[in-house]
Amino acid sequence: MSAISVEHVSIRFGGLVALSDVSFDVPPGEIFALIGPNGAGKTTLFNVVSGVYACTDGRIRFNGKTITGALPHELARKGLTRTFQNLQIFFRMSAAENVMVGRHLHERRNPLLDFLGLPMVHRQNAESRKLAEELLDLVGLSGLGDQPAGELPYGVLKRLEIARALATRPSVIMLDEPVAGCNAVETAEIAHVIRKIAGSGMTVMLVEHDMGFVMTLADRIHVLNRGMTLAEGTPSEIRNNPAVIEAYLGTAKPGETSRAHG
Amino acid sequence: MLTVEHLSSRYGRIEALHDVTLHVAAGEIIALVGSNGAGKTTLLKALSGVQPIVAGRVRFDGREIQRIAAHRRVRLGLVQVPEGRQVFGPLSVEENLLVGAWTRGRAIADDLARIFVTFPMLADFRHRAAGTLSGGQQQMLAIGRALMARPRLLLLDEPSMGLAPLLIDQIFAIIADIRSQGVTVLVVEQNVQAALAIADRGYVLETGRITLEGSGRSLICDDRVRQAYLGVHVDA
Amino acid sequence: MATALQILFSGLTVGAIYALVAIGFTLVYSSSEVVNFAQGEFVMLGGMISATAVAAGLAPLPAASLAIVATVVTGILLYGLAVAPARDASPIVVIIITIGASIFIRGLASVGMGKEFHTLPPLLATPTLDLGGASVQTQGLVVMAGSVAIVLTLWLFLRMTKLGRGIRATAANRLAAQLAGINPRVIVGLTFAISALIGALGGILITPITLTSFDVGTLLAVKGFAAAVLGGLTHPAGPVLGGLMIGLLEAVGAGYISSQYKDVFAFVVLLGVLFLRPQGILGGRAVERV
Amino acid sequence: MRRILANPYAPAFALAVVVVMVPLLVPSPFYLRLATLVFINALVVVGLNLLMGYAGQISLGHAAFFAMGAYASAIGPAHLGLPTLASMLAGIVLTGVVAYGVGKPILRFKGYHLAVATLGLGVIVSIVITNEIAWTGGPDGMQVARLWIGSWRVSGVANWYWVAGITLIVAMLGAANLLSSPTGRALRAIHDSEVAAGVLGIDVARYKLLVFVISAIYAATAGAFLALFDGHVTPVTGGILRSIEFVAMAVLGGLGSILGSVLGAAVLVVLPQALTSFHEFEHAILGAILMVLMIALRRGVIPSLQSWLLRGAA
Amino acid sequence: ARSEILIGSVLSTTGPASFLGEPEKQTLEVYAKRINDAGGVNGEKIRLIIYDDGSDASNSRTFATRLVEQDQVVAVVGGTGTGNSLAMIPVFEEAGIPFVSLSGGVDIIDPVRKWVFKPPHTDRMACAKIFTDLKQRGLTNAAFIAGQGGYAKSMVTQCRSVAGQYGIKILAEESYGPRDSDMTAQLTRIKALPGLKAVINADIGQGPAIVTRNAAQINLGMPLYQSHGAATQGYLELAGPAAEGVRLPGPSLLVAEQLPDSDPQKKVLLDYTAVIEKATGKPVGTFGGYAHDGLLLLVDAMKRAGSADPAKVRDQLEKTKGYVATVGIITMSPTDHLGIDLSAFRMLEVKRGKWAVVD
Ligand SMILES: Nc1ncnc2c1ncn2[C@@H]1O[C@H](COP(=O)(O)OP(=O)(O)OP(=O)(O)O)[C@@H](O)[C@H]1O
Ligand SMILES: Nc1ncnc2c1ncn2[C@@H]1O[C@H](COP(=O)(O)OP(=O)(O)OP(=O)(O)O)[C@@H](O)[C@H]1O
Ligand SMILES: [Mg+2]
Ligand SMILES: [Mg+2]
Repeated sequence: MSAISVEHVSIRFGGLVALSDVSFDVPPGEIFALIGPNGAGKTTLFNVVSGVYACTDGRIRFNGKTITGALPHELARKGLTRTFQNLQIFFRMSAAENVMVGRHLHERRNPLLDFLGLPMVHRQNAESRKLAEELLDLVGLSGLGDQPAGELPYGVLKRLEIARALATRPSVIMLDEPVAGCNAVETAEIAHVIRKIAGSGMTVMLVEHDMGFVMTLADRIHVLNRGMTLAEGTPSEIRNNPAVIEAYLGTAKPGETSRAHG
Repeated sequence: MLTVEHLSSRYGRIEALHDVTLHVAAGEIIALVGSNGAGKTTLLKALSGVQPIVAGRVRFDGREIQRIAAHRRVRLGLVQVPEGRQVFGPLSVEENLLVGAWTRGRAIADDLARIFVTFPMLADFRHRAAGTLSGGQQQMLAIGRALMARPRLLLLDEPSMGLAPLLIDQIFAIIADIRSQGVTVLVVEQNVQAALAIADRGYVLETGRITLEGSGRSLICDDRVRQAYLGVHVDA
Repeated sequence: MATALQILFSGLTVGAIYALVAIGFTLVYSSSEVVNFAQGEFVMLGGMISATAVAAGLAPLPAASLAIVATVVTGILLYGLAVAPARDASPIVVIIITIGASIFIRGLASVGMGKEFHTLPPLLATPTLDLGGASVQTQGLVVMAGSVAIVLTLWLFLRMTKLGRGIRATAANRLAAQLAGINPRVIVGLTFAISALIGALGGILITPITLTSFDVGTLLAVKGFAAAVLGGLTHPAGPVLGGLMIGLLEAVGAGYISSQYKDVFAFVVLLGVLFLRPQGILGGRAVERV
Repeated sequence: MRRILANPYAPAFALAVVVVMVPLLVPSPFYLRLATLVFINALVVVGLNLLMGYAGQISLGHAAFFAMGAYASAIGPAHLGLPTLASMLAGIVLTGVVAYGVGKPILRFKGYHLAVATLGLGVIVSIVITNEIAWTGGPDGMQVARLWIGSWRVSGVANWYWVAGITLIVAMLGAANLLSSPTGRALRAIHDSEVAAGVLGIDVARYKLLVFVISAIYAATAGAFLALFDGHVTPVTGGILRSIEFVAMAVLGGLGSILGSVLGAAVLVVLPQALTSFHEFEHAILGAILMVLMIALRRGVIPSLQSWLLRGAA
Repeated sequence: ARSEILIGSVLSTTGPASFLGEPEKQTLEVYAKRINDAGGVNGEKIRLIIYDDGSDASNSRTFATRLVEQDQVVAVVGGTGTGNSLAMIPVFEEAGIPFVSLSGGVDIIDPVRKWVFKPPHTDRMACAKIFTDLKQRGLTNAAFIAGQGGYAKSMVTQCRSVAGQYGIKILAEESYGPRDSDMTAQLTRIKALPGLKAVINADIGQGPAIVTRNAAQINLGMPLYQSHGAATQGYLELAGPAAEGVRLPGPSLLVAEQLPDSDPQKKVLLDYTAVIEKATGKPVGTFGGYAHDGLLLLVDAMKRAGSADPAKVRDQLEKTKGYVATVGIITMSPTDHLGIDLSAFRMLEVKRGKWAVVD
């Protein structure tokens, strides 16, 4: 059974058809990349799958169950979460607190007990905090836990979002341009993190324009163009697909101009 | 054209730039590289005037500008493409571009047409609200908007971020092109290889300090740069 | 039939008054995302200064001009001395500053011009007109015409002129506006001045109907604010539509349902409308993407 | 220094010290009455701050809840023959229920729309109070029976001083507890990004409703106290101006600062008393002070002072 | 002995009731000065401490406490709105301080409270006066249009409760909000009622003027009555020619000059008018008159008591007999802390822009 299946999904904004009849399946544990020119509809697809937008047509299934129209928090409860291309950081909180919010679903939360400030709440806070630090370590942000998130640079915030999403312990994580604004070294670090989480059985969907990154990481790639599917295949198939080269990659070989990779 | 001497800047208690000194000659392309949090954005913001500086001097065309308000620096020809695009969401694409030409007179129709030729996607969407554009489309708009001001020194903060590979090539081509039209460029890039390749000179910024400078070519070959920014493993 | 018509006119008259107050809100909002609660005091100053000047023997026209100039100066001072120094404060803080300003202005007005009610002569010589069996105050028609004219001018200004674009750009993203060479202080200060002008003009036009005193501003501001938000803060015609709707609903409520609960009726209906169009009746779709 | 400032319970302890000290330093019933009014207003503002400062949802209608608590305490004994204590508690619960019912639809609104919707709520409640004269006495208000808790007759300034003071301390402790808990983190997350909160599993609508109800309960409790303390209640209790005053207190003290809420209430309760000697200039000066304070301490008194102190300490 | 007699006052000089509170304050200040210039009371000067409650009853209570506890006044005159007075009463009762209220509500002196007195007409008296006039003119079907303030609501309630006694039927009670600027919708609705003979407007402030204008605008076609709340020069100016023919129950104060010389009040009224017009440049009105009466009643009682001792002053207040005030001639008793009757009101009509006595 597929972790995610997108079936004939379409969405319109006023007159603009942002997605038209897109279908694909993501098997569990796979790293599945979505690429395509700017404005192709990648983020929109993420928005539809994660419940931020409701699609005009089509159906989405998650582990076989239809989730079309479900709200983001319901999906999160089922094990699906994401990061954002336009950062959605909790700027008034520290980095660690951002990650702790990701633990929400796994915390015992009863407003009354919280109000009373029982010792168990404090114990749980300490535990969440510890887990948050571990996740910050994982994405390479050790020691930044107490920093107010509003004061962190852009690249750090991208990783913080990943740590925060991981804190929900998802079975599917969707990363929208996780290495935008990162140099080659930082990109490699993040690639390492993603490989690690995929290795633990998590399904990863990602959108990224860094072809070096995508080609080395993805198991399969789905290419969108103007809201429609252009191609799907393994990295080597995609790399050599003339339509993809024409619409997206350009003549230069990926990796050369876009980003150097050892 | 631009000289920066002993510049320091801070956010509250944290000093983000220490004693930064650099210069940009007219007609050059300068690349500024560094890791996340090195202070690249802070430096560009200090140059464009939206980030206060605590010490140091900034000279543009020989004139000290560190006390001049940000909006007046634009009139001098110092124009920044900010990090994170910062388009005017509710305004249409075309209006965004027109606002870019705020400091100029009426003869801007040609410039507008040129932007639309460079970025045909923007032409298609000229009447859409900029806030609804995709990330990459907004990035094009932000660059186009800055060009509308006819900069003499263009400060670019990660112009290739979020752009498709085809467009990244195009952006670097555009940078080379506008330089050939006499515009000086200071570009911050994480795409270090490409940036240094077109740059005349480059600076490396680490935790708020300039640690290295040199010609673009020499920096690409520098072991420290290769190891820290290009991810090339170098045996010591 | 005549009754319905009479109620319609009543609603339109009142609605036009709300609209006139509401327009001032949108302008400052459109440049700074701040709702200036001192807008009601601009309306008060327009009416009170004119009335006081007329009582002191000035002819109506010079009195009105004096009021307009004084109010615009107040608007500029409000921006320069209270809003601009708060620079990077969040909108809610600026709102509280404008509330402080409104208490301040009202306090000074009560000392300087007294606490009595005043009125002004209507603009036209015939105070009422018979229309289809109902009678309307000609001043009500003047107010309606005035608010439509102001809105049209404002709309053209914001959409069609470079300055108008600059105002909207500053509201959308102050930082980017600066980077485009716009001086946000001048822009926002300008909108304060223009909205003070609109407020004063409004105050002068409505005083023959509503009468005026030092404390008319508060409730007018509340109704005007509601009208502006319901109509759509981002659309220049929003306040007029919002104002007219509130006025009409109140009149229908008072004329047909219960005069005690007319405001409740108006509010409930309008909240219902908001549910259907959460961005305000005329407001554009919110453009907020992730 | 930093540790003290960062401790979430510091404000409640600070207040506890003040509550104990005031009667020793200024035993006059007038000052105690002022202090009691500060506590009562602060109770509303602490709740409002949870809603506005932490969850980022504005309300221009909290006086409506304040008035509901007040009038419930008055109407129960006067018209329904209920004991005062029972009707006060029933009133608080009822207000919570009303907040739940009203909040469910209107919390879908954001920003200024929410402001207008809550403003409408305030207008509606004050119109009902003004017009249902048979129940509420109309604009002139109604007498409120005394509160009996067992055989203790809670009346007079001295009693109410302690009741309001201790309740406020408890309310502040509760707020502090809430904030350093999953619930509090969820609220603060909603403030910064609803969509991010959503994809992390937070039921945004539910938490907004929760904090709305909590803040309404705070307000209703305070309203009941005011009515029982004064022995007389009028519709001004629920007016829009009162709602705006609460917001001003919260912003002045500092959104997102519990201690700020108390301070904001204190400033706006005490200042008018201090300004009476300016006679007719009283209001102009009040407005000027409000402006100057907000300009100088633009994040609110407490947060501004805090960052200033921290900077000094560093 | 103290060198000053401290008299406290809490008035609504801002907020919705400022229309009443402001003239009250001016009158108190002018008269305190006059009394002191004339040598004070029992050889001591009086000093007024006036607070503005912003028309909020909880504030009134705070200031009442302040007057008693901090300022230690010996007597209080004030309380603009009925709610404000009611909120303060327990403070003064408990402290044993005589309180002369300036509010209209009958609840203030009914039931009689030991320390509380009040000179103003009650609204019930105004109702009685209007209804008597209606009955005489044979206009027994009337409708109310009223504001939503305390004054208006209380008047309507009182009128409703006594209407039956005068054989008046109230066909409708319409209302309008505090700052409403057009009441034609309500008036149109009233006008359409079959058999309606008269409309009564109960309110203070700008409302009566607007109702009067709107009534003329839609050609109401039946007599319009205002309450004593509109008995001011300001009303005549704001309503303009539309006020022609409007009737209201007013104090003799407004028509002092038209009174026969034999009228016992005439001198007091003319004096008051002259003093206020000279000091403030503004015409006199009903509410300022209340403040005049309240302060002078207190002073009179102090003089008779020969002291400012609160208990003695209270006893003398209760013994006030035949005191000539602007509201009428006051005679208090242990069972009556109001002391005036219906004769204190006169039915006035607006004729050629001026008040004229009807009866
Ligand atoms: N809320 C919206 N309202 C209107 N148009 C929208 C909205 N969201 C997306 N669009 C439009 O849909 C199209 C697809 O946008 P999307 O953000 O999905 O692109 P993308 O593939 O993620 O591009 P990029 O690589 O530049 O991020 C664009 O043309 C965009 O303008
Ligand atoms: N608003 C802020 N408040 C406090 N500190 C800040 C703020 N913005 C940036 N900083 C700090 O200043 C330093 C430099 O940040 P800057 O954004 O200039 O880095 P950068 O080199 O542009 O990084 P990136 O590549 O991630 O964009 C960082 O340590 C960051 O934490
Ligand atoms: Mg995208
Ligand atoms: Mg940066």
